[in-house]
This record gives sequence, C-alpha cells and structure tokens, in this order.
Amino acid sequence: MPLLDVRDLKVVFQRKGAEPFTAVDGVGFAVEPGQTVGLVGESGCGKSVTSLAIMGLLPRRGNRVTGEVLFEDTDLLRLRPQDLRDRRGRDIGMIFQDPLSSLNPVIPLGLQVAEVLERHQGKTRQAALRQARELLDAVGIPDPARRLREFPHQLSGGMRQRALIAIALACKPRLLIADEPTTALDVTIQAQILALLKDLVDRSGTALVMITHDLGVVAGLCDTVNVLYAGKVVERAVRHDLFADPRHPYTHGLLRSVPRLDADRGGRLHQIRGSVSDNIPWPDGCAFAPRCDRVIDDCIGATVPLTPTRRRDGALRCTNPVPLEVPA
Amino acid sequence: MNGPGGMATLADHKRRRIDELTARTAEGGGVSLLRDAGRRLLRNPAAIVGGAIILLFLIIAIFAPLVAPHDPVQRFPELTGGLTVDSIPGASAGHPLGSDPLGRDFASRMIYGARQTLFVGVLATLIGLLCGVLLGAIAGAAGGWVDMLIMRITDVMLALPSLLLAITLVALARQPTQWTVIVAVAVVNVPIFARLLRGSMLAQRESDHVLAARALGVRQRHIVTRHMLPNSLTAVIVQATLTFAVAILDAAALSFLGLGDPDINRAEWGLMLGVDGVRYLEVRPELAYFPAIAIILVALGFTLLGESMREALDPKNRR
Amino acid sequence: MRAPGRQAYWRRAVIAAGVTTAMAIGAAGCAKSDRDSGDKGAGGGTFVFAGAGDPKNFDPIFNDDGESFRPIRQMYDTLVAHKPGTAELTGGLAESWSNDPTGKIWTFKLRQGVKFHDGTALDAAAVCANFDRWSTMKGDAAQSQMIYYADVFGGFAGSPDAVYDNCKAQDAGTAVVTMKKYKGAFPGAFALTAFSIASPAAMKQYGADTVTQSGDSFSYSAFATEHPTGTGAFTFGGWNKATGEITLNRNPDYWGEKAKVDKMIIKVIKDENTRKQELRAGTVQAIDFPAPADRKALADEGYTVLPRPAFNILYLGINQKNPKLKDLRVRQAIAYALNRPQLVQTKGPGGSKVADQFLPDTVLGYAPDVQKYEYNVDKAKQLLADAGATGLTLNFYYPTEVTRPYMPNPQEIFTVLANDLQAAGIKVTGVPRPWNGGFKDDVQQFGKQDLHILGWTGDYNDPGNFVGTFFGRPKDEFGDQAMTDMFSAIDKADATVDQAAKKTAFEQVNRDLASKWLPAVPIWHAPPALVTTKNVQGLVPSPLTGEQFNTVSISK
Amino acid sequence: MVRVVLRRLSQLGVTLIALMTLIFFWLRSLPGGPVDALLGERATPQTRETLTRALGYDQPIWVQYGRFLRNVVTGDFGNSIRTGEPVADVISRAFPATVELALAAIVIAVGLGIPLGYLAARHHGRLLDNATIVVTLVGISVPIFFLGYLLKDWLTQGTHLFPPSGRISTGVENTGVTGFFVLDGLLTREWDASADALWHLILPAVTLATIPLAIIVRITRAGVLDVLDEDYVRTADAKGLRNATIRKRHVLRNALLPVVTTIGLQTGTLLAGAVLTEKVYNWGGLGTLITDSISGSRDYPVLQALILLAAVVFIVVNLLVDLSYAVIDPRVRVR
Repeated sequence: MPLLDVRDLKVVFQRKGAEPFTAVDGVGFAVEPGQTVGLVGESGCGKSVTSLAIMGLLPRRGNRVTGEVLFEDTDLLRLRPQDLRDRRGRDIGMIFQDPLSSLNPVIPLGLQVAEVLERHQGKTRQAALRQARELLDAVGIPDPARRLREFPHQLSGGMRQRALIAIALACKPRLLIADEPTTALDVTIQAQILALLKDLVDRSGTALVMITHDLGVVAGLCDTVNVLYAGKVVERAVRHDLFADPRHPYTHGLLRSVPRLDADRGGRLHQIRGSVSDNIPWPDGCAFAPRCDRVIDDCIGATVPLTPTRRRDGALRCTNPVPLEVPA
Repeated sequence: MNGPGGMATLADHKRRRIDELTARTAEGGGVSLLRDAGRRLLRNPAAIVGGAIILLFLIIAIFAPLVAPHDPVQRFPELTGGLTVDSIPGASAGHPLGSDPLGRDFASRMIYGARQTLFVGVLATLIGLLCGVLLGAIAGAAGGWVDMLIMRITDVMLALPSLLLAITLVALARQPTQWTVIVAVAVVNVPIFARLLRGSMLAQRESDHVLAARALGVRQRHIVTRHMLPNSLTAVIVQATLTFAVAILDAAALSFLGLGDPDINRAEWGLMLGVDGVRYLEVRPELAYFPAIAIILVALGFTLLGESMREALDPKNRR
Repeated sequence: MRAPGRQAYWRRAVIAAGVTTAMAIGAAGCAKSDRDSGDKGAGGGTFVFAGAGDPKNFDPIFNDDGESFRPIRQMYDTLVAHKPGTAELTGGLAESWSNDPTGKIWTFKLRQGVKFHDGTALDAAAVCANFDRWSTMKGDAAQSQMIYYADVFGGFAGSPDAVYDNCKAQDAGTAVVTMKKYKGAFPGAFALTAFSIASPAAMKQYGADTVTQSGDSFSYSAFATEHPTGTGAFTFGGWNKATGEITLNRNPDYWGEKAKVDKMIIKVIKDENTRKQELRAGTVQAIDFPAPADRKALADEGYTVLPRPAFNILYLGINQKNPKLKDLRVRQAIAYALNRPQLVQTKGPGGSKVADQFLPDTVLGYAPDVQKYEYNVDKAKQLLADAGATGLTLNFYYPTEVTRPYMPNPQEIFTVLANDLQAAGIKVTGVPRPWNGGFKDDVQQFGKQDLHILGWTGDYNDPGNFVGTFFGRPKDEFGDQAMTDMFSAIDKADATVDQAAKKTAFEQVNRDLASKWLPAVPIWHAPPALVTTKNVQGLVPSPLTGEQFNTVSISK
Repeated sequence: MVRVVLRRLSQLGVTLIALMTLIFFWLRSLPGGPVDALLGERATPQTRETLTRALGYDQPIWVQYGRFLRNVVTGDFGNSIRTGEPVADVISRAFPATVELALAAIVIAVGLGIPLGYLAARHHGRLLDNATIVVTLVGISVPIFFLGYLLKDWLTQGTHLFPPSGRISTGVENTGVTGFFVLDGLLTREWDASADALWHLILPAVTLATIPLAIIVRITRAGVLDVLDEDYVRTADAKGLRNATIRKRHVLRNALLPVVTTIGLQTGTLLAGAVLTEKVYNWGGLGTLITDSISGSRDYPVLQALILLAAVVFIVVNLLVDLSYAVIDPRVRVR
C-alpha cells in the first residue's frame, strides 16, 4: 500500500472577472514508504500547486480542488481543516523554495523550530528548545545554542535552509515534501543540502516528494520521476529508465537542454521552443504540441491518455513518442 | 536594434539610444505600467465612484452661474424681511434652501461654493506641488550641499504638524485674506512634494537608463527634464489628488478657528461650515449640514481616486 | 450645585463607556439617560457662573478688562458705587461724598466699622494709602499696566499732566482728595472697579507694587495673584488655572448685604456655544454673553435671559485724512446710505436700538432732537453727486478674531454695511485685520483706513466717557485734526462743574456732532445679556456689566 | 545606536535654533503684537509709549534678539501676555491635559483600529471589509471639528449622557499630582474625581481618535493582507500550528510593524486635531492654548514656545518610534 496516493488531482483557479484556469489537471502519482519521488517540470507546470494542494495550503478562496489525496488511506482533501492541521508538520513536513522569506524575520530561530514540537508533541517551551538545539545540530548548523537566539537574517542562505529542514523533520514525519529546496542557493551549498536531505531521508526512512525543475537533483536523489507539463503528468519512469530513454519529446528536450561536459563543444545546446504559456487554445489535445518537434495530426485532435509503458512503473502520455535509443 | 544611420547627428543618436533604454527599463515600469495601471483603475469601483463625484463637482463648479438660481452675494428683501439674529428663513418660493445668515440665497451659495472650494483646493495643491516639485527636483538633481540644505529646510517644516504649521503661518501673516489661507495650506505640502520627488529622482539617478545617459555624455538638464522628471511625476500626481482633499479640510479647519478667509461674502464650503455653520448650528442646522456633506463627499471623491491610483500604480498589485 | 454622588458618577461613566463603544461599532442608538435634571438640589450652596475669559490678576489697579473685574468686583469695593441695575451713583465705601465749587477737592465720609478681609480696618488713612500708591507707582512696567489710572488721572506724580495732587485723612472717617484740576470724569470715575480700595497691610505684606517684566510681558505680585485683599462680599478662595475656576467664599463680616450663597465659582468658558451647553447640562447656573442667536431659544427653554440696559455704542468711523471725506456732504451721504434699521433687525442682539448719537439715552447730555439720517439711498447718491464724489472708492477696515458686546460679529456687520454702501454707489474695499494683530494699530495709531467699525462700552455715567473719549482731542482714527471747534466745545462741556449746565452743553455737542461735524456714524446700541437657570434669583444685570453677586440666591 | 540618537538630537538643536530665529524676526516685523495685545481700547498714547519702553521695544532689534536668545538658553520664554504668568507655567499646565487627551485617543485608535483592521483583512473582499474601507474613508474626510460638534450636540444636549466641555466637573475635588486628572484621581484615591475626569475624557478622545483610528484600521488591514501572503505564514501553516498561534505570533506581529510607524506619524495629526477638538470641548490643553494665543490675543511668547514644543515633541516622538522599531524589528537592530 502506498504511503501517499494522489488520484486525479485537479486544481482550478477562479478569479472574479477572469477565465477559470486549470493549474493542475488530473495529476496522479503514488509514493511508497521511504521512497523518493520526483515531480519535474518547468516553472508554471503546476508542480508547486500540486504540493500545496496535497498539504491543503492553497488559499481557501479563489480555487477549487478535486480528486483524492490518500495519505495512509485517509483522503486529506476531505479532512476537516483542524484535523488536517493536526497532521501537517507531524505526519507530513514541507520545505519551501526561498529559505529567507519562509522564515519569520522577527522571531528567533529557536522558537520557530520549537513551536512545531510544542504543537505536535505537547512539549514545554524549554523542552522544545532543548530538542530544537539537537535538531539544529543534526542538520549541521554549527553552534546551535547561539543560533537559537538569532534571527533568520543573521544566518547564511544554506543555514536557513538547514533550519527549515530541521523544522520540517522535527516531528519525524513519514512524508516530506520539498518544493525546490535548493533553487535559491549557491551551487556548492545546493550539493550540501541535497546530501543532507538524502542522508536524513535514508536514515529515518521518510518518504520524500522532491519538486524541482533541475534534472540534476532528480538524477542524484529520486527513485521514481514524474514529469509534469501544463498541469498533467506526461511521463513517469524510474530514474534510470528516464535518463537512459526519455520517451516523451518534452522529457527528451529537457534532458538535451542540460549542458554536458562530454558533449561536442562545437554543437549548440538544445532548446525547446517557446514557453509553457504557449498553449493550444482548445482543451483537447497535447498541451506540448505547439512546441513539439514530433507533432503529428493526432496530437492536436483528441485527448491523449496517460498509458502505462512496459517499463517498471512507467507511464507515458504521447501519441508519437521518441523511439527507444538505438545503441550506437 | 539598428538605428537608421545616415543623416542622424550624434546627439540625435544619443537621445534615441536613451529613449530606447528608458523604454526598456520601463518595461515593467514606465509606459506599460501606466497603461496597466489605467486599466486596473477603470476596473476598480472605488475609482469610478471617486471619479464620478469629482466629475459632478467639477461640472457644478464650472457651470455654477448657469446652475445657480441667484447671485450668491445678493441680499434679498424677501429673505432679510424674515431674518433676525435668532431665526433664519427656510425654504421658500425661489429659494429652495432658504436664506443664509445675511439674507442671501443659500442654494446659490452652495452651488457657487463648489467653485470657490475648487479654487482654494486646486490652488493650494498646485502651489504646494509646484514649489515642492521645484525644490525636490533641484535637490535631487544637484545633490551635494544644495540637496543637504533643501532637505534641512523641509525637515524644519515637517517638524511641525501640518495644521499647526498652517495655523502659525496664518497667525504670522500681516493680513488675513483668502490668499493667506491658500498659501498656508499650500506651504504645508511643499516639503511632502519636495521629498517625494527627490526620493524618486534619487532612485532613478542610480537606474540604468540615467546611468547610460550620463555615460553617453548627455547634458544634465536634458537628463533631468526629459528622463527623470516625467518618471517621477506619477507619484506626484497621486499625492496631489490626495492633497486636494486635505487642503479643503484644512481650509475649513482654519475657518473654524477664526483664522480663515475673512471675507464672508465668499461662498466657500469650508468657510460656510467653519463660520456660519457652527455659529448657527441650532438656529438652522442646514447651514452646517449641507457644506459639511459637500466637503465630505468631495474629500471622499479625491481620496478614493487618489488611493485607487496609488493602488493601481503599485507594482505589487500587478496581477 | 453639589457634585453628584459617587454612585451616580460610576453609573454615568459606565453608561458613557458603553455608549462610546456602541457608537464606535456603528450601532449608535438613541440612548435615553436616566439622569435627572441637574439644576435642582443645591441649597444655599454654590453659585457657578460661566465667564467668558481668563482674568489677568486680582489687583484692581493693574486691570482694565471685564473678565478680571468680575471677580475683583466681588472681593473689593469702591468709594462710590452704582445703584444695582443702573449707572447711577450711590454710596460705596464712602457713605457720602462732596466736592468744593472748583471741583478739585473731594471729601469722602467713610462707612464705619468696615474691615478688610485681613481684619485691618478701612479708614481714611487706608484710602489715602491707595491713592498715594497709585500716583507714586514706580517703573515703566507697573505704570504701563495702570490703564485706567493713566486715562483718568492723566499721569503719575511728577508728570505735568498729573491730575491727582494729594490725599489727607482729616479724621479716621474722612478722606479728602485734592486734584490739580477739575475733570468731568469725577465723581463717576471713583466708582471704577480699577480704583477699588485694597488693604494697605496686605499690599505691603505681599509686595503688591512689584511688577516685573519678563520677555514680552509682565508678572505680578503674590498680592495680585494669591492674596487679593479687599472689603468685598466675597473673599478669595483660589484660582485653579488648570480647570479655569476661580473660587470665592462668602464674607460673613461684609458691611453690606451679605452674600446669600456660601461659595461662588467663576468658571472660564471662552466659547459662547460651550457656555450655553454647560448651562443646559446644569453644570453652571448662569452664563455671561450668550450668543445673540441663542437668547431666544434659551428663553423658550425656560432659562431666564437678563439683557443689560444698553450702555455701549457701535460706530462707523470716517477718516478725514482722505480729502474726499473732508466734505461733510460725503459723510452725510454715507450716513444716509446705511440701512441701520435693517441691520438692527437682522443682526442686532435682542433689544438693540438704532443709535442716532454716540451715547445711550440714559447718559447725561443725551439729546433727543439730533439730526437723524433715515435710510435713503437716493439722497445719499444725490449728496455724493453734489460733492462731486461719484465713483468713490474707500477702504474699510474691520477686525477679525474678536467679538465685543457692541460688536458680536464684526465680519457680518462689515458685510452688511459694505453692501449698503455699494448700493449707494460707493465702492468698498474690505481690509480685515486681526484685532490684536494690527487692527488697533492701523486704525487708531496710523489712521490707514477710510472707514472702520469700532465701538465702546461706557465705564461710568458721564458723557465725557463717550463723546470725550472719541472726539475730545485730535485723533488719527478720524483724521479730524482740523475740527478744532469740536474739540473746544467738548472740552468746555467737560469742564463744566454745574450738572445742569453740563447737560445743556453736551446736548448741544451731540446735536452738532450729528449735523455739523459727523466725524463718524453711530450705528447701534446693543445690549449684552446674562442667562441664568430658573432657580437663580436676585441677579441684577448692570448696564456697566458690573454685576455684584451678593444678592444672588439659589432656590431649590 | 547611540550615534544615531546623538545625530538626531543635534539635528533637533539646529532645527530649533533656526525656527526660533525665524519666529523672532518675523514676529518683530508684524504690526500690533504685544503692545496692542496688552492694551485694551482704553490706552492713552502715553501709556502705549511707557509700555513700549517697558518691554524694551525701543531698543535696536539685535539687542532684543540677544536678550531673547539669552533668555531662551536659560529656559526663560518670558511671560504670557494674556495671563502674565511665566510661559513655562502656562505650558506645563496645559501639557498634561493634551497628553491625557492624546493618549486616550491613541488607546481608542489602537484598541479599536487594530482589531478592526485585522477583521477587515480576514474578510478581505467581503462585506465587512468593504464596509470598513468605506467607513474609514468617510472618517478621514469628515472635518473633525464638525464631528465634535455633532457628537456634542447629540450626546450632551437633551440626553446629558456626557458633559459638554471641560476636564472635570465644577466642585469635584481633585488634588493635582501629575496633571493627568484620571491618573491623579487614582493616585490620591479620589475615585469620584477619577471617574468624573474619565467621563469628561470620552467624547473628546473619541473625536480626536477618528482620523488616527481610520488610518490605523487601513494600515493594519493592508499590513495583515501583505503578511498573509508571506511565505513564512505558509511555513507556519505547513507546521500545522493552530490558527490562533499563527495569527498572534506570525501574522499580527509582523503586520503591526508599519502600525508602530504610523502611530509615530499620527503624533502630528493628534497635535493638529487637538487644536480643533480642544476648542470644541473647551479642553484647556495645548490646543486651546494655541488658539487662545493666536486668535484675538496674539500672545506671541506663548505661541513661540508652543511652536518649539510642538517641534520637539514631534521630533522626539519620531525618534522614539525609530528606536522602538529597532526593538521590535530585529532586522533594523543590527544596522
């Protein structure tokens, strides 16, 4: 039984005076206990919205969320708000993209870590602070006793993200959702943070949903990868399959646009034309079609279903997939 | 982008180059921001209501002689006949709102009041704006000790609460006239406009297109007048709209304190409320209520429009 | 009124807080108070009177304004007094007085057994000590504050203009004051509150003569501020400046009619509207100077409105510095152009009368048969044409930031008068000037105006106090330096000792003022009023605004 | 931090000296003035001359300026023309009255403004929010002297719910300790006096609070809306914290930062509003003093001192606000 089973998740934004906009359109994926699952896509593809919808953190008004988010067989979408609150931070932790703005600037770091322990474990302030120090130590923050009293702006970017990780993992949740946790950081720090995450997840057996646009992150961390495009999963595969043989032209394009050391220096880097907002003006058909090199008539005619492939845990939404690479 | 070569002089080339740069910086600011803001403004009901109030007010003010039934300063025998110090005639044929304390047609005075109120508000705002903008522009453009001096002066002025400054100025005037009131209310706003403009110009001084212009050797005056000033003006216009409301309220307050326009022949709402309205509140409350409502409405109109403009221009609200 | 009980306060405070909250939330309902009407209850207790301004100090000689005189009058007495409700003279501290035929020697027979509040006796020596104190006052600071003394007595010891010579205590009960020359002001001026008799012992003890200059003003002695000591019906109880309350206590040893209330409080409320509201709220039992517009409403609500007999004059001054205005016909045209009856009807406080001369009809020398200028625009235009003064443009100075009993609303009066003049073809440029910010300077010292409005409230019943003050000497206010016959006529009338002759002389002066000289146009006599709650009895309005409160009682 | 304070204080000094010099020379150039103000209609020309001499106005202007500066430096602002008391006495008596009124107004403005602003933000875009916006806008647009008159007319006349004017009822004993009547009553256990003073305080304070209240509601609302969009609020939500905790610890605390600045800026509004409110309610504070010393009396020594005082208060309060900001917002503290 999967730990988290997202089924047909749909998020529609409705603003007064504007057309409703479907940000997430029938996304489904599952996460087994201890597994690391990646959600990959360009900005605007709906991956962050998906994570927020799972956590119930979308603004209460102006959107409609349908589908099912089964966490240990409980549909989080149907929980009463206060029951969901009880689970957030305790069963599911979350890390955000910008560690500076995600920490409250006017509250000492210690309290920001401690409050989650007070809330879910009923600890006293003192006990919580003591544990907070250990947690900070565990995520590799030096001199944690001093840092407890400091404010977010006094910490470096990497340390802030470590602190956020400490907060998210404080109650030993079974699932951690990390939304672009390294995007705002320097490259050297990125690697440290990823290593830390991997280490913690491995050690505690926490399942991880990794949301990123960075295929490098996926390559280093994820067991299974879901590629999202325009609010839909377009391809799913285990890590190795995906990197070895991307089937969807979009995945293919993404991979080819990553600079590679072993590439021919004279060759141009691959580009995917346009951007996500270049949508086809009708609801049916493949959203990627306007940008696709392999577009055929069938792509724009009818809805393309997500169909399982023969690969393990694989699925694909494409009428004219990239053929399996012929060994050279 | 390739400029048309050939006959263009060097200066022309530079100027074009800057305009390009300005336009590019303004992508997200500048022109498209303005257009965006305009669109948001038109969608905002508050702005529409504010605009409608102001429009009505302007129409009445401009066409007062056509709208008003009578001359606002003429005393009418049919009104003075029933007038005593403790009773003021109410509505009668030809005088829909009755008499004022001197036997003049109150309705006509209310209507002409729009004109005088507009006059006081606009002048007070304009004088404050012009002086402030001039000072701010000089400070912002010159920098150095000039900037320092001007800012110290505005400090001194800002150190006094606005109405207090106006009261002091009126008290220090040789002769109370409508102009002392206008100037007093205007002067209060000078430092605000000056600082606003200076701040915005300083920010721009560091901005790309001005740096580029300087690097290209364009004359200082040209940079200031063609590039920095226009970009700063949106903020100034918003402030001016809000200032108008404050100006007519301050003028009314001065009248109430006995420091306003001494010529009670002048039909101005603040004067009518602050002097007659309060004095005859029990004898004929309408003398207070009508000008008060008019002032509240107009102040509300300008505040609504000003706030909506500010909101619309705020890049944070670009969604 | 006694302060309501403790519980009542708490209850009201709680109600008040509740109402405030309700209002703030926007659910203001029309809450009915359960508070009973506050004007009942007080026995012989405390009389609270709302005055209109702060007093300066309580040393009579250093004051010249009514708000200072109000408490002073209760604490001190003058040698000669006024009959209640009139400007007629009667005995004060002196039971009787007489003068020799030259009018220079004044003999006062003092009342026996009168004691100052400090217990010392009022005798002739004490009276003379007061006169001597005034005339020998040292220092510019002190002298500059003795407005009435300088005006009535001409100057101080050593000055060639000084009127006062000496004062001798003939015996303990008789004081003889000798003047260097006769002045028509006497004996009326002896009744001026500024010349109240104070205790010499107390003045000495509290250094009454020390007036020190500090910055742009003066500070006064402890006598003037904390220990005023006279013979009056009330003794000084204290002056709480934070609340603007002057407390006076009943003087049980008063020589005359002892005060009926135990205590009186003069509460300073500058705003006329607030005075009225406090009266309605029952927190004060009497107010001075109600707004003319409110008098009728207050009377309708059952309050007692007490108009004072008019003892003032408002006039339109004409400045002959402007050559056009030297022509009598132009001045007469101005008089004809003014619709004074309409002004009185529309803007005059209740009981106002059109003035045809510069003194009220209760004053000696009032002439019923002066030339009256009935409102007549055509005649005004005709006179202007005759004088070749068509198209005349005049500046018209009027004060702002002031109300005076004779001029409750200068701006309105100016507007109406200017309107009348315009109708007669005289162009008027209004020049507003703040009362203390240039009006008096410009008008009285520099004579910058063509026309102006100003007036006067009489100090005592003497024609010299009116017409003498205005027209007795050349003044820049009227640019009338050339009218020497006017000055000499008034001078002569003023110097007439015989009362009947004086009356005739002043009647002629008034007739000539109206027909021959017309240096100004009299506008109106406007009586100021007092208002009390229904349960206040015995308050007698004085034409000189010189009310004594010892006769006031409060019924249940 | 100390350097900042010192610099601001020295700026204050320069500002004050400039102001005083300006006021001094301006006042001397005006017609009328003390001589006129000290003399009524009855003064003879001789008296006028004596007075001019007594006040030293016959001396050269620079001698007068020198004397003025010497006096000011020694803290002597001269005597009030109107009452003859030392200016310092006049002002120190009026000062607590205004401070009491202003504090009460602030308490009302903050006490009602913050919850209302918060509620409006919570109901963003709904009826309560829109109603609040409209009411606050109208509140800003009402001439407050008019509002004062209306409240007074409705609630003190006929119903006698509140006293129409003054700070305390005539005849109520209160012993002056601090000059704050409500507080004095509590200190001296004169409960009657305290309750009575409070009863007098309510209407004026409500009147004076109108504009600051409207502004604080708006600032709070805007602040809360801004903060609700902040990432750290989402973080707090993701932690599963209780709503109350989020509200108190994460939303309000941050949203109130701009409110603190606003309160500082409102000092000016309050001082100006006090002039009008105190006139309406005959309050006897600095506002009344200002009106009295201008209108009708031209009491320049008092006016002069009052202008300086207003400048000092305004600058000092703003300095305090800056400092308190540094205390509340750790980001400012380091700088």
